[in-house]
Amino acid sequence: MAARLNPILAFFAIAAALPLFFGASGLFYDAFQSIFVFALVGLGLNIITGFTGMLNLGMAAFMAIGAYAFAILTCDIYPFQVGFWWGLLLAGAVGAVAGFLLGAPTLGLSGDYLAIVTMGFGEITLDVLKNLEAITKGTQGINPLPRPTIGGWTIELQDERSWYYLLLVLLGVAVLFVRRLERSRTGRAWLSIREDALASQCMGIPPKRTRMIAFATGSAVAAFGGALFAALLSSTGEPNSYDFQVSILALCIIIVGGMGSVAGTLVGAAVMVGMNAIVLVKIADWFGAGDSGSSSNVLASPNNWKYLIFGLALILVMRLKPEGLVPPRLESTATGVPPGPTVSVPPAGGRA
Amino acid sequence: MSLLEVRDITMRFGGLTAVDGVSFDVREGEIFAVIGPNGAGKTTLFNAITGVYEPTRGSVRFRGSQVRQNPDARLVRRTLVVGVTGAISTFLALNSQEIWTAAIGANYLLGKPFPWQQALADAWATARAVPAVWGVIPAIVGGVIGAATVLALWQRLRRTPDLIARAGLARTFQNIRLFTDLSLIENVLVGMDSRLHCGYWTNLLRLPGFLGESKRSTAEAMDLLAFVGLADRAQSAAGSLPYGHRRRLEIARALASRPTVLLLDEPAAGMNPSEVTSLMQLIQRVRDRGITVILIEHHMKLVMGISDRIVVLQYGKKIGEGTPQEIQADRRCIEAYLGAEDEL
Amino acid sequence: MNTLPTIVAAWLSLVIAAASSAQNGTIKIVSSLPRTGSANAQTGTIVNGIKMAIAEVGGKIDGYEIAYEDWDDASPQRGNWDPTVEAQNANKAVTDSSIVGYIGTFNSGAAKISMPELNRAGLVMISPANTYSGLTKPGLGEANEPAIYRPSGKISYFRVVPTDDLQGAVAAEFVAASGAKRVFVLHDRELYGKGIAEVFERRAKELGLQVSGMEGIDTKAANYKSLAQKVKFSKSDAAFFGGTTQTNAGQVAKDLRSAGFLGTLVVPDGCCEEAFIQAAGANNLEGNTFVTFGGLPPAELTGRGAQFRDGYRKMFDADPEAYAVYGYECARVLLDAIRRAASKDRAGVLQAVAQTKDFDGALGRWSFDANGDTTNRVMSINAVKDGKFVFVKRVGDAAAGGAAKGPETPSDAAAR
Amino acid sequence: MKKRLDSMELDFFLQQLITGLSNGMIIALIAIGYTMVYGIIELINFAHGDLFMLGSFLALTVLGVLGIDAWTGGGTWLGVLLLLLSSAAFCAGLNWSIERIAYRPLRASGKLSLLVSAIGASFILVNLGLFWGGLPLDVFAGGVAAAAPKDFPPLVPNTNLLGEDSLVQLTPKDLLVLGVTLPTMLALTWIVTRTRLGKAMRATAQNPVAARLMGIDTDRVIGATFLIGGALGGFASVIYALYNNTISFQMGYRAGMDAFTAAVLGGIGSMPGAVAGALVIGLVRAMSDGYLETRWTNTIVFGILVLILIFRPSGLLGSRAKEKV
Repeated sequence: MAARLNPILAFFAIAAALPLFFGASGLFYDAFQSIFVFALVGLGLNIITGFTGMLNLGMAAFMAIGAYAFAILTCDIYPFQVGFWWGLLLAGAVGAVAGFLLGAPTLGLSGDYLAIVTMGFGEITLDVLKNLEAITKGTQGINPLPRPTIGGWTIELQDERSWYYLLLVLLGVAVLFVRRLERSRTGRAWLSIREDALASQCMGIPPKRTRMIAFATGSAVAAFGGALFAALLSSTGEPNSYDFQVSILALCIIIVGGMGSVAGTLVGAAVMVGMNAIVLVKIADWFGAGDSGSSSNVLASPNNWKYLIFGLALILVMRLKPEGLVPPRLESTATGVPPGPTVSVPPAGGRA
Repeated sequence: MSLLEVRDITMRFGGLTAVDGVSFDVREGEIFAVIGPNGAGKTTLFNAITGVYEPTRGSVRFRGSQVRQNPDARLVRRTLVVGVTGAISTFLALNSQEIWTAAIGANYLLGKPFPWQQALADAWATARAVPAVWGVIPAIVGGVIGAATVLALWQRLRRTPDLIARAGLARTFQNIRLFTDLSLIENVLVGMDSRLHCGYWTNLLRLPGFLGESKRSTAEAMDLLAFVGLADRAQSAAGSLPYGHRRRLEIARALASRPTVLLLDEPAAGMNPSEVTSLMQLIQRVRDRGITVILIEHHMKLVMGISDRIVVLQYGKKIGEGTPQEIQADRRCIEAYLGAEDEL
Repeated sequence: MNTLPTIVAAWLSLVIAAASSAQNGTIKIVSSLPRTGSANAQTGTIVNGIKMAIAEVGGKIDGYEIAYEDWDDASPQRGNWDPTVEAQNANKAVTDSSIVGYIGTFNSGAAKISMPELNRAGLVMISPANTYSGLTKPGLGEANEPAIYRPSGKISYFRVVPTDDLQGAVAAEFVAASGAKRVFVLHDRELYGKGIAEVFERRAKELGLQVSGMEGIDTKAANYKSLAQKVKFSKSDAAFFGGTTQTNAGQVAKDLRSAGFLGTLVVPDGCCEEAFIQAAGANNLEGNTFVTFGGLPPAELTGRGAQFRDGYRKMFDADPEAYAVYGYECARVLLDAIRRAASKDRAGVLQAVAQTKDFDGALGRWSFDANGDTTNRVMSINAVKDGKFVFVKRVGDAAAGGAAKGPETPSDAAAR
Repeated sequence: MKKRLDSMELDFFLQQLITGLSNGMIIALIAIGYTMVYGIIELINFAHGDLFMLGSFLALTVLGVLGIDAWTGGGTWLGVLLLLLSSAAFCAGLNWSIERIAYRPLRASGKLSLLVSAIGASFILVNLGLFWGGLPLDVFAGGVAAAAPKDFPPLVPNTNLLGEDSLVQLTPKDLLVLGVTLPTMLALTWIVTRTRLGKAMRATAQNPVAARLMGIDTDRVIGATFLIGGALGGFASVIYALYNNTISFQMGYRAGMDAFTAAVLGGIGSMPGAVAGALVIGLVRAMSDGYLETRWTNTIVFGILVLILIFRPSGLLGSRAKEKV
């Protein structure tokens, strides 16, 4: 077990040390703040898809629900104004309830049917957020959102180092909780459903209830991430900030990182979000420097290459590391058990 | 009284009748075998007993009662609750904007304390003023859909493998279904799940009781692995086990729930003679723990060697039942079986 | 097991590269516009306008090198502006002390995110395209707007475009004057389109028009044939679409026409670009489709504006799009302020921008008012003829909501 | 007066019916591409919608280069045929190549890495569409505004076949949609049920290992599936372009999503199911646009999807595959 904890500890140790080296760079903080937020969303999706094996294409919806719940509960244009910490907590709770409501009737569906339902839920959430203008302010977004206060000390938005560590700590708490669940009876039940739903059911594990708990937990974590996303911007942005592309990004994070691996999710978030926040920006800067001529040629602008680079990167990572960058269950190879002789299972002859 | 009464089980898949009116009784503490040529419907019968399939006709009684959720007060209550929730939420979904505007939009002024009572009163007044088209009718539709959903789901879930497993019937599978990415000990712990008590919050917050239970359960799982002779590889992934050992792990996993009845589906398939011998000993040791064993097997030496009673199936029908000696003397059974062996 | 360190090392090197410092002796201005995705067509012309303004001063003011960076606030995952990226851009701008001016944003929603950040840093922000009234005008948006965008208490955000509350009203007045009785209002459910459509609807009702329906469209739909039929069957004789080319205005116009809707169609300045004609098909717009625009179209510009038009043609070998002039104007007003500023730092430039008065711009002679809005209220109504925008008339010289004098009817306009 | 109102309401209903069916049939053509690929390798082919988008760009390019919009009379129909064939060939080839390059090497490594690869391919295709829009051709408005939607010349007239006075419109466009979709589907049904290839496809879908043991070259069969699915996408792209007269590099997203939803609604893997699902979606969209509010249409479509799946967990025409235990 110790072998598994290492990459996670390493991630946090490195992340905690990084500001010592790059403390002056705003870009550094921006990139990593998004990385932490999306790591949270990825963590939630990892519970649902990575642990329990339910393909969820609507993670952004839960992020949106978290962000809007947080905004409505804390923004001073509404009467609730529960404050930053209660807002975060309640946003997570609202996310769990939403996950539960969506899950209750649909978690009996098999794989890709569930995927399409979650995708539809993502679309519905966007539409509802846009259409219920009286409540959500439609496409305006809700702002400003409060800053966190710790014992009378308020972390202002521009105090990036404090935000960095705040997010890191919150991510750490989330990782701790997720790991605890993963390595308990609850998590074993999730994994067993992913491995073989029928066998798990025949072992007395109620599939629907187990899935529902996983779904609600994952949704809560993602909603928590969404609330932090909004808090970081001090605005919910517009509903379109949580569209299908965000769900896809979350999915790419966990698959590129390594399905079902908490460490993988963290690394996946760093790679996928970092690619956007650092690599693509840098590429645009490098190629864009000194360009003052005509830009009517579509190929001339580096920005027009971003989709291509992003897509190629995804395909390449999958070609080189199809199991993800940090595949789960390192200890099974680490303990040096040689893979058993491959016995071909005799083809099941008819209905014997 | 017999432990398990199988009565008139029939399974049809489209036009094909895989099991046709099979009945038998299994007594407590015996080793009971189901044999028959390939395609005779043995595994289908197992699936019908363990709830994987819903039998087209017939019943399975365990300790005198059917393992299934019957329509009861809880179902009625749940249907009502979901129906009413559906009705209310449909109503709110359609009218949320107006109610919100009346209660909060109109009453809240930036920076002033919020008059909660006034807001509630306004919300109630607005809700009552909603015209029937947007209020009553959608609410009825929402309620009906909610209730129908509960009933539809209940229909699908009332006789599920997990209910039957929790009642005390554990099984293994013909084509071994282990959790290959989990370690051996975790596989066994999953089997033990129904006997563990630590809930979600206990696990999340490491509340008192967590450590004790996890220690106890791990120790017990190790004992079980030792019982089937796999204790030395407890931490390796189940997927890395050689074939013969997988059967043993599957049996350990099934035993972990401390079942009353253990159903083994072709446990000796693909084993060499010495493995079969040790499997026979294992099965007998399981029975000696007081567990009733039902097994499907082609391996005649094993079946005849350890079974107390045997049922023979052919083309989905029962063609014989009795002790090994009786079956070995029954011409019909021998013909059916030898004929099938020829086909192989 | 060494995957993680490798990755971390790779990122570290990138982050080091990212933390590059600015050169001395240069003044930097940046623009933050969505450059990835569908808004690219419009933002491209804005960037051209900015580049042109800088080229006109020779890239130098008072011996200071003017450096310009074209930042993208969109991301490929989103294909549109991305709040995280906009926040990053704002932060990046704040931390780089050589940056004295921030041109942006394109989307009003994005402005909401960067405005408070930049305001706190005292960095001047000039938008070529934000039209949401709440950003500057008290009383038109939420109760806490615009104060929340000005945490420092000072005004640091300016815009060279007239706000929605002016343009929507002008469009309604035009429809009323055309003799229409029933009008169907459509919008794209975005901040800009919906805002302008709401103003249109309010003004149209005031003017005695019957609003036969108001609907928000799904901007990603393949077509609007069903909706267009609904408009046709509603017996409306005019329609207004609040939206932009990117939010599918072309398809809306096309489907309205192919459904057999023959009334007047009016769209706002988000559609005032060649791409709209391209998307809708010139035939579908011929005669009875009108585009309102805040300012005069390039062809009607005189003086400074005419110079801009000719210069743009020379530099980019293409006719300027309507939006190009806003980008140009933003950059010019900023450069002018840099020239006038006593100290070439943020505070000096901010002060100089705020003092802009009677600026001789490509859009006319105008000033920034106390809110940071342009005093320029000249608007034009344009029609489409032979696949080109043709100027119909100039409106809105009077104050907001005031009736334009002697509006022409569309049939007059068509007769031109 | 009352009577007249009724007839107008009927007209309106008929009109929405026609619009809904036409839209539904276009979705159906795309949906079959999804369902075929899914049926055979269990991959949600995210790139399919964008492949379809590129097909329409090719059609517009061919149209521009050959000047087809200037052809008259029978030439128009020849032009349409030419576009259909060229787009189909192009999409089929492209789909096949994508399978070769991005999917085949990953087939052994699990569904989800395939899925990410498909997402990556989708991003690349979107970018190619953006570049393509910048071609300096007249049909692309000289390629100045690459990202802007492009007008697709109305080769098929919009005249009302029911007479100019009729409120209900039935145009040659609607007939074109029907005239292409129906034969295509019949041909496809024939291929799948009657030919050797079709049988091999069904066998591979059922059990790839067994199919390989039986001597079926599964790689070739999968390749053929991508070819056929791509060709259908190509047909769909031309029909879509001729019906809507606008194409844009981002249109693949919604088209793909609608089609995928249709495939699932009908029971993924089932071709008649995909068609049924697509028609349901087309009709629900039209009716919701017509009688309710457009802004709620998506919500209604997905709400109905969820409801149908609760009561029929494997879609309208899907069969619940019994798991082999």
